[in-house]
Amino acid sequence: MLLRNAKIIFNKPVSAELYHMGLLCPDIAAKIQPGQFLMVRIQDRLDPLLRRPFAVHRLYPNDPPGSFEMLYKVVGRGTQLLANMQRGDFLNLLGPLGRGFRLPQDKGFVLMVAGGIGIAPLPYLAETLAASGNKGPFVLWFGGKTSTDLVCVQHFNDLGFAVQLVTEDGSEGKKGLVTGHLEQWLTQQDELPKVMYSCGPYLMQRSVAEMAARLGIPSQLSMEALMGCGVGACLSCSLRCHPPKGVQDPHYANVCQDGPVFDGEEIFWD
Amino acid sequence: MLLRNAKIIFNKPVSAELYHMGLLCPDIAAKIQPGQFLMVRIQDRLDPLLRRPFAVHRLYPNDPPGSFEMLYKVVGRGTQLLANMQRGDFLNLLGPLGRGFRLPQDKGFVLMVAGGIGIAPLPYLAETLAASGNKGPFVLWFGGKTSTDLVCVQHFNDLGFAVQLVTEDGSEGKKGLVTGHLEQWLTQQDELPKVMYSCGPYLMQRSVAEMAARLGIPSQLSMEALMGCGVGACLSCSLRCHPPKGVQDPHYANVCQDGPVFDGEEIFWD
Amino acid sequence: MANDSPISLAVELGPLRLKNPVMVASGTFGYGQEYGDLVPLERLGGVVVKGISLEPRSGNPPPRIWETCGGMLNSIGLQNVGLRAFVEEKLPLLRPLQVPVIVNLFGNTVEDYGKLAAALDGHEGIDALEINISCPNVKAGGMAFGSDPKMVFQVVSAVRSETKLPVITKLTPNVTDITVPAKAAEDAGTDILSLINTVAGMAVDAKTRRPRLANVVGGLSGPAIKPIALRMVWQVIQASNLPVIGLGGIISVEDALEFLIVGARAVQVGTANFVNPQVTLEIISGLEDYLLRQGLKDINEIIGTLELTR
Amino acid sequence: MANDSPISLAVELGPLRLKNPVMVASGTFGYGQEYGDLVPLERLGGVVVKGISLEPRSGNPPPRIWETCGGMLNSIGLQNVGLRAFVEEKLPLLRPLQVPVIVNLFGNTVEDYGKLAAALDGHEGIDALEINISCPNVKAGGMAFGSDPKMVFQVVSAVRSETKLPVITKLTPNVTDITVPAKAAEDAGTDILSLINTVAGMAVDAKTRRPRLANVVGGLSGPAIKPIALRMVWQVIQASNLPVIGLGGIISVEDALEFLIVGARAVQVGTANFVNPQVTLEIISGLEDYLLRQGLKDINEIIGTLELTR
Ligand SMILES: Cc1cc2nc3c(=O)[nH]c(=O)nc-3n(C[C@H](O)[C@H](O)[C@H](O)COP(=O)(O)OP(=O)(O)OC[C@H]3O[C@@H](n4cnc5c(N)ncnc54)[C@H](O)[C@@H]3O)c2cc1C
Ligand SMILES: Cc1cc2nc3c(=O)[nH]c(=O)nc-3n(C[C@H](O)[C@H](O)[C@H](O)COP(=O)(O)OP(=O)(O)OC[C@H]3O[C@@H](n4cnc5c(N)ncnc54)[C@H](O)[C@@H]3O)c2cc1C
Ligand SMILES: Cc1cc2nc3c(=O)[nH]c(=O)nc-3n(C[C@H](O)[C@H](O)[C@H](O)COP(=O)(O)O)c2cc1C
Ligand SMILES: Cc1cc2nc3c(=O)[nH]c(=O)nc-3n(C[C@H](O)[C@H](O)[C@H](O)COP(=O)(O)O)c2cc1C
Ligand code: FES
Ligand code: FES
Repeated sequence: MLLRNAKIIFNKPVSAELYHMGLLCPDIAAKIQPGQFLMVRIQDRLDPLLRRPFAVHRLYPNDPPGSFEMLYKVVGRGTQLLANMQRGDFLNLLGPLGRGFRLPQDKGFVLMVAGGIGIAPLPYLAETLAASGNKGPFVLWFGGKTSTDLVCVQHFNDLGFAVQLVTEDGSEGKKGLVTGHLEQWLTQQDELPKVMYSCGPYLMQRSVAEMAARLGIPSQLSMEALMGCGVGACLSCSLRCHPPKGVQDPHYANVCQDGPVFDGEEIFWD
Repeated sequence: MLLRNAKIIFNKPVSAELYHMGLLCPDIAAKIQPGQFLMVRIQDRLDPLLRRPFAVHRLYPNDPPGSFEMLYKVVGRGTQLLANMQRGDFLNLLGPLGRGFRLPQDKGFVLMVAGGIGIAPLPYLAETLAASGNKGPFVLWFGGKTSTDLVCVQHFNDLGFAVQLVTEDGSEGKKGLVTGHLEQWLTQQDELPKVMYSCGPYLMQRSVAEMAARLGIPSQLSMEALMGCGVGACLSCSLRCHPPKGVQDPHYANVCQDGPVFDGEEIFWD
Repeated sequence: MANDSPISLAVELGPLRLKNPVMVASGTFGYGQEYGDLVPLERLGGVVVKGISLEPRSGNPPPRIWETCGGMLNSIGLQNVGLRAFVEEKLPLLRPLQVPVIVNLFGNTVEDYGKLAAALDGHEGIDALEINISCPNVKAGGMAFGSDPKMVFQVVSAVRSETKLPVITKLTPNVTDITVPAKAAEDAGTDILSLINTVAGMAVDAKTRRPRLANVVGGLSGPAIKPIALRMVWQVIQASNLPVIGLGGIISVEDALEFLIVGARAVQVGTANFVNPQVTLEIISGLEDYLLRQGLKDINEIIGTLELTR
Repeated sequence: MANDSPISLAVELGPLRLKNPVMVASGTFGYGQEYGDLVPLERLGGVVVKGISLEPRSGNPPPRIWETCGGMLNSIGLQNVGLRAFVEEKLPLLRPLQVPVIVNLFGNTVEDYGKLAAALDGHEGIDALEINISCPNVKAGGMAFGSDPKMVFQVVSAVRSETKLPVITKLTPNVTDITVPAKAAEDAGTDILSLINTVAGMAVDAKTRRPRLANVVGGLSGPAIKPIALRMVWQVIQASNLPVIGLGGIISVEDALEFLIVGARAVQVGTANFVNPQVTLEIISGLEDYLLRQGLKDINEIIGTLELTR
C-alpha cells in the first residue's frame, strides 16, 4: 500500500458524463493488479472530506512509463471536482487496495459482463488476460442506458474480444437489459465460459451470479460500497456474505479488503 | 447592494505575499465608492464557508470598461485559494458595502497614512481625490515591515503625491514605525492637513487618530473586523465606539455598515 | 414562480399559514431590511427577526465570530435594540409587507419573557412569537433555560399566558434528550416547536493561545451541524404531535428537503444567508423543481414521508 | 525526529507514559495492522484498537457510512471479532511493538464490562483499557450508558474492580452537561478521561426519501465536530483533576494544539486517518516545529496554557 501524489497527464470527456483521466505514478503503476482500486483524495480542502474509490481502467507501461488511466462518471461533488481538474494538477492516491480479479486457471473461453460505468476495471483485466497467453475466445457483454454509455468498445475489439452491446433505450445494439439477452445467448453456445467476470449495478451483478451458479461457471464480481478508509480499518464498506464456518450470521465482509472482487457464491444476495 | 459573478481578468503576484487581481464587473464598478468593500465568495464549496471582505484598490473605467483591481495579501486559507485562481475564473461578489471615505469639504492639503496591506483602499481614494479638482498638496506616509511591502508607490507619484516610506527593518525609506516619523514630520510643517485618511493595523490607526485629535485635524480610518454577513444582519463585526446620546455603554458599531471608515473620534480605543 | 403555477408550496404550521415553508432564521437576517432588494421579503415563507429583549443590549466584546470547518462560531451576546426601538423603528418597516413576521424574544428571567410577550401582543404586524430558550438564565447562575425542562415549562407558560399570538418555542440542542424540553414546551401550551439553535462550541488560536472568541464559548451553526439538527428534528417529530420548524445547517434545497421529509412542516435558513444571500430564493424554486421532477403538485405530499423499510 | 532531538514530546497521562501525545482513535485504525507500513506504529503515542465485546458482533447492515459537510456519519454497529479472536489473533501482532496498546471495550450490560476487564487484565501487551460508554444499554431499553451518570458510575466501577490496568473512560458528547458523567467516572475510579465520542446525527436521501444509514441514526465525526469537542474538553478540564485525552475532528497540528492548550494531555485522531493516513506522523512532527518556532523545548510547556485575559 502506497501513498503518492500522481500528476494528471490528461483529463478529457468521452461523453457528457464520462471522463478519461491519465495519471503518472510509476510506483503504483508497478504494483496494481486488475480489479484493485485506489482511494483518491480529490483536493486539499475538507469539502469533500473523504477519499473516493476508483479502479484502474488501463495501464500504460510505456506511454509515459508508469502511467495509467481511470474512467470515471460524474455523479456527485467529488467526481465533478475531478472533471474540473487540469493537466499538471496532482491527485493524492492511496493504493493499490483490495483483492482484484484472478485469471482463470484453464485457458479458453472468458466472458465479461459490464453495466454502465462497470466497464471501468475491465479493460485492464482484458489486457492482462490477452497478455497471459490465453487465446480466448473472449466475449464482452456490455449494457448501458443509452449509446453514449458504451465507451472503449474498440479497445476490446483490438484485444480480440467479440463485443455484444445492449442499451435500455435501444439506441445501440440490442434493446433491453444486458442480463436478459446474455442468458438467452449463453444457452445457445456450444461451450460454456471458464469464468464470468462482471462489474455493474447490484441487480445486474446478482443476475450474473445466479446465472453463473445455474450454469456451474465460477463468477468473479467487482462490487461497490460506500467507503471510509479503503484499507479495512473502519468496517464501513460491508457486503453481506455467507458466513464461513464458525463465523456468526449475518456476516459482513469488507468490500475494500475482502473485495472488491468476490466470487459469486460468497455473496448473500438480498 | 448587488450580487454578481465577476470574471478574473488577471491575478498576479507583486511580492511573495501580495497579489493584484483584476475583476470585470461593470455593475459593481459603476457603483462602488472609495473605502467601500466587497464580500467575496472564493468558491462554490463549503470550505472555506464564509465570504471574505476586500476593498477596491483601483478602478479602471476603461481598461476594460467596468473593471477594477483588488490588492490582497495571502494570510490564510481563503487568500491562498484566491492566489491559486486563474484568469477566466469567476468570483461571486456582494457589494458595494459599507460607508466609504468622504472627500474633504475644503480643497487643499490631504494626508494619507498606510500600514502594510492597509495601502489597499487608498489608491482608489487618491484617484478620486485627484479627479475632484483638489490640487493638493497630497502626501502619503507608507510604512511596512520591509521594502517588498511598499507597493504601488509609483502610482501615487503619478497622481501628484509626495510619498514618504518607512520600514521596520530599514530596508527602504526611514527605519522604524510610520507613526513615529509622521508625528515628527507633521510638527515641522507650516500648514496642517485638512484631513488624515488612514488604513492599517489597529495600533497604527490608534496613533493616527490620537495624533489627529491632538492637532485638531479630522481623521477617517478604515477599520477591520471579522465579518459574517457584511451587511449589518449578524452583528459579528463589532468595533467599540463612544455611544451616541441615549445609547447604552459599551456601544458596538458594525464595521460592515457603520464603517469600515470611521471618524477617529467615534472609536473607543482600548 | 408564476402565481398560476400548478405547484403549491403552501403549508400550515399550527395556526400559521405560510405561502412556502422557507423562512430566515433569527439573528442571521437582522430586522429584515439588511439584505435590501436582494431578497424580496414577500417571497419568503416568513421572517424571524433578531432576538429582542426588554431593554437594549450591547452584546459581547469582539471578536464575536470565528469560521470553523463547515460552520461558524458566534457569540454576539444577544445584542439588540430592545423592545421599544424594535416596535418604533423596525416593526413599521416590516408591517406593510406581505410576509409573516415572527419576533424572536428572550429574557434574563421568566418574568422578562412574560413581560415581553405582553408588550408585543398588542402590536399589529406581528404574526407569531418565537421564544429563544437557549440564553443563560441569570437567576439560575447562567445555566441556559432550555437545558432544564422545568424552566422551559415556566418560560413557555409565562409567554403563553400573556399572548394570543401563535407561540413557537425554539429548542437548544445542548441537551441529552431533545424530546424532554420539547414535551415541556408542549405541556406549557406552545403551538409550534422550532429546532435547533446553535451547538455550544469553542476554538483557540494556537499561535497566541487565546480563545478565538472574547466570550471563549460560542454557538456553532452552519452545514457542519446539519446531521445533528436533522436527527433532533426527527426525534421530536416522533415524540410530539406539534408542528415543527426544522433548522440547522440548511444551505441547499436537498438540505431543506431532508427536514421536510423527516416531518418538519417548515424550515429556517440561518448561516447560509451569509454565504449566499439569495439561498432562500434558490431553495424555494428548488422545491418547485423537485416536486415537478417527482411528479407531485403539493409540498405537503412530501412532508413526513421518510421511508424506513428497505 | 532524531533521538537526540532537543525537543521533548513525552507526556504523562496518569499512570501512562507516552513518547508523544498523538494516538489513533478506536474504530478508525482497525486492530493496528490495516495501514501497513504507511504508519510505523512505534512512532505513535499510542494505538487504541477497535472496540471489543465479549462475543463477536456482526454489526449493522449497510449502508453504514455517509459523508456530511466536514464530517461523516457512521453506524458500524460495533462490529468486532470478539474477545477471544482479539486476544488470539490481533494482540500477538501488537505485543512486540514499542507502542502503548489501549483496548477499547464495550458491553450490553454492566456485567459484560466487568467480565471483559477481568478477561483482558491478565494479558501481556495491553497498556490500558478504554471504556466506551456511548453504546446502548440493552437492559435500559437502548439508552446509552454514557448519558446516565449512575450508569457511568456502575460501568466504570465494574471495570475498575476487575483490572489493575490504567482505566480510561471515553465520554459521549450527547449530554446536557459533560462534567456530570466526567465526575461520575472520576468517582468510580477511572484514571483518565477521553472525549469526545461521536455526536448522534442523521442524513436522508431526498431522492429516495430513505435514511442514508440503514440504522437511520449514526455518529458524526470529523472536523465538523471539533468546536464541540474542544468546548467539552475545556469544560471537563475545569471541572476535574483527571488527565484528559482530547479528540474529535483533529486533522492538523493546529487542531491538536488547540486541545493541548486548553489542557488535554494527549489527543486521539480518528476520521482524519481516512483522509490522510499519515496525518498522525505529520501532527507529531508539526508539534516539534511548533515548539521550535515558539522557542520551547517541551510539549508540557504548552499543555493547559490557554490565555484568558485580553
Ligand atoms: C472499488 C470501487 C471502484 C470504483 N471504481 C470506479 C471507477 O473506476 N469509475 C467510476 O466512475 N466510479 C467508480 N466507483 C464509484 C465511485 O467511487 C463513485 O462514483 C464516487 O465515489 C462518487 O463520488 P462523488 O463525490 O462524485 O459522489 P457523491 O454522491 O457526492 O458522494 C457521496 C459519498 O458517497 C460515495 N459514493 C457515491 N457513489 C458511490 C459508489 N457508486 N461507490 C462507492 N461510493 C460511492 C462517495 O465516495 C462519497 O463518500 C468505484 C467504487 C468502488 C467501491
Ligand atoms: C472592510 C475590509 C476590507 C479589507 N480589504 C482588504 C484588502 O483590500 N486586501 C487584503 O489583503 N485584505 C483586506 N482585508 C482583510 C481580509 O479580509 C483578510 O485578510 C481575509 O479575510 C483573510 O482571509 P483568509 O481566509 O486568507 O484568512 P484566515 O485567517 O484563514 O481566515 C479566517 C477567518 O478570519 C477572517 N479574517 C482573517 N483576517 C482578517 C482580517 N484582517 N480582517 C477581516 N477578517 C479577517 C476571514 O475572513 C475568515 O473568516 C479587509 C478586511 C476588511 C474588514
Ligand atoms: C450570528 C448569529 C446570531 C444568532 N442570533 C440568534 C438570536 O438572536 N436568537 C435565536 O433564537 N437564534 C439566533 N441564532 C441561531 C440561528 O437562528 C439558528 O438557530 C442557528 O444558527 C442554526 O441554524 P443555521 O445553521 O442555519 O445558522 C443566531 C445565529 C447566528 C449565526
Ligand atoms: C468508523 C468509526 C468507528 C468507530 N468505532 C468506535 C469504537 O469502536 N469505539 C469507540 O469508543 N469509538 C469509536 N469511534 C469514535 C472515534 O474513536 C472518535 O471518538 C470519534 O470518531 C471522534 O473523533 P474524530 O472526529 O477524530 O473521528 C468510531 C468512529 C468512526 C468514525
Ligand atoms: S472502507 Fe474502511 S473497512 Fe472498508
Ligand atoms: S458582518 Fe454581519 S453585521 Fe457586520
